[in-house]
Amino acid sequence: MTAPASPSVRIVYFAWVRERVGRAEETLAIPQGVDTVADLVSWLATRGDGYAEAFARPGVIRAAIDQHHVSSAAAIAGAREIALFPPVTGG
Amino acid sequence: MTAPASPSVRIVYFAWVRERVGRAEETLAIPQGVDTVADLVSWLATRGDGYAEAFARPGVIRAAIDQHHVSSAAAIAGAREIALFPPVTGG
Amino acid sequence: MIRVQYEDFDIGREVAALAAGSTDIGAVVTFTGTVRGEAGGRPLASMTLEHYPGMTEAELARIEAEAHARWPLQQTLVVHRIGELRPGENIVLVVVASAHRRAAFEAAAFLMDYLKSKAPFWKKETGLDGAGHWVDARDADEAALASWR
Amino acid sequence: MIRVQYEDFDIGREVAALAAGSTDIGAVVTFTGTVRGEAGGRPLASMTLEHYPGMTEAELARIEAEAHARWPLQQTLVVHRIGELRPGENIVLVVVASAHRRAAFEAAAFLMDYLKSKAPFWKKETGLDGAGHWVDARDADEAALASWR
Repeated sequence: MTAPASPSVRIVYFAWVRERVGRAEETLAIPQGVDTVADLVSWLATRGDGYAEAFARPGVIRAAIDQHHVSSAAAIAGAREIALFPPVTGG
Repeated sequence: MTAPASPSVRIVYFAWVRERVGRAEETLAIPQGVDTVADLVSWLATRGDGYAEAFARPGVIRAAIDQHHVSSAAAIAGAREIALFPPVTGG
Repeated sequence: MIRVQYEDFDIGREVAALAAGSTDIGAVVTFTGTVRGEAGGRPLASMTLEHYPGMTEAELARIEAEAHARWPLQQTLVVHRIGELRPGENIVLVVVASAHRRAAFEAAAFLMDYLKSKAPFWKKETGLDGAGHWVDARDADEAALASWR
Repeated sequence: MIRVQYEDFDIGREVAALAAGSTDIGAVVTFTGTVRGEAGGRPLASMTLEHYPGMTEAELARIEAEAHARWPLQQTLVVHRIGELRPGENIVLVVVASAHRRAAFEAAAFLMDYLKSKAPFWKKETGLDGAGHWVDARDADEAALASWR
């Protein structure tokens, strides 16, 4: 018996999240136990200085899965693209 | 002793009031006892067929004295110009 | 600013003129009223706007001053056409410029509600058959006015 | 209709295109958002708009569909600019055409409130000193959104 392969997901960043992470997008293998947007944000925060800075205040991070707004409690299983960004300020 | 001269007032009509009266304006000597806009409308209604038709429903007639909206109870003493018209429909 | 005129207006040009040189404006709301092609199911040939010269301008200026008293506004413009207008043609333009969108929206709606109930204009519709009909005032316009009190 | 573009827009031309050939429109409301010359007392050199390509259009289309579901509207248009904009320049245009003014006003305000809180755009201000600053979301925008629920 082998563990199932970790699913790969495209992650995109915008505005100051993008600036702090230091990239606009990346494709990552999501570890087991990372099930929700909140889990993903917590995990990303451990990936290095830029990430730590970007996700230091998880409460202000907004997310979209496959281009629909979701809450931090949303499950990420099956997602092809997850976006993380600050509250929007258009208009 | 002579009675005071009847004051002359310019009366202007608009829209279907103007059409029914058959003129856009006239200057009239106002008889004694005609003190308010409502009195004026009642008196005008006695001045002939067109007037009777124009002022048959006094409740829908609106008025302005010297280019300010007034109610039918407004006193006309001192008025230079009195306008009588249907409810406005601009915009 | 108030204008009563026979000529048409260009919304883009009016907004540009109003905002020219200002950098304290963040929001511009315009309202344009146009002649519809039918009235009460009856096709319309034209609509003729009559007004009370002098009082119209005075009343519009009073309405405009009231809007400036209620909201922080950079600029306002009311243009109302008179004469004979065809379906699809412009009747009235209101432009409100403010630092913030809420004030601009509210003041523009207020100006239109007051204009509809207070400014001395009267509309006469002419049908395709040539018959003329003075437009009745709508109770809804009086109700809209009451909501601002 | 939805457009996201670098280029400026002309309000008059957009309204004319939207209303062309229609005689069932009686009321057109536009909202234009522009770059103010200062932010928090600090003079601004420019404002840069970033967006989420694909989701922006999808979200604006959802917002537009919601407006059509709530009010009887003939036409709607949302144009949002991206890239670097100077003080006084246009950022966003909303146009709503309806038979009646109340629906046009309400739908335009609704579209702006939803756009402000839902459409994935982000503004970065650059001061005259060259320092950049991401604009914070305003609590007032979330409150405005809640008022439509």
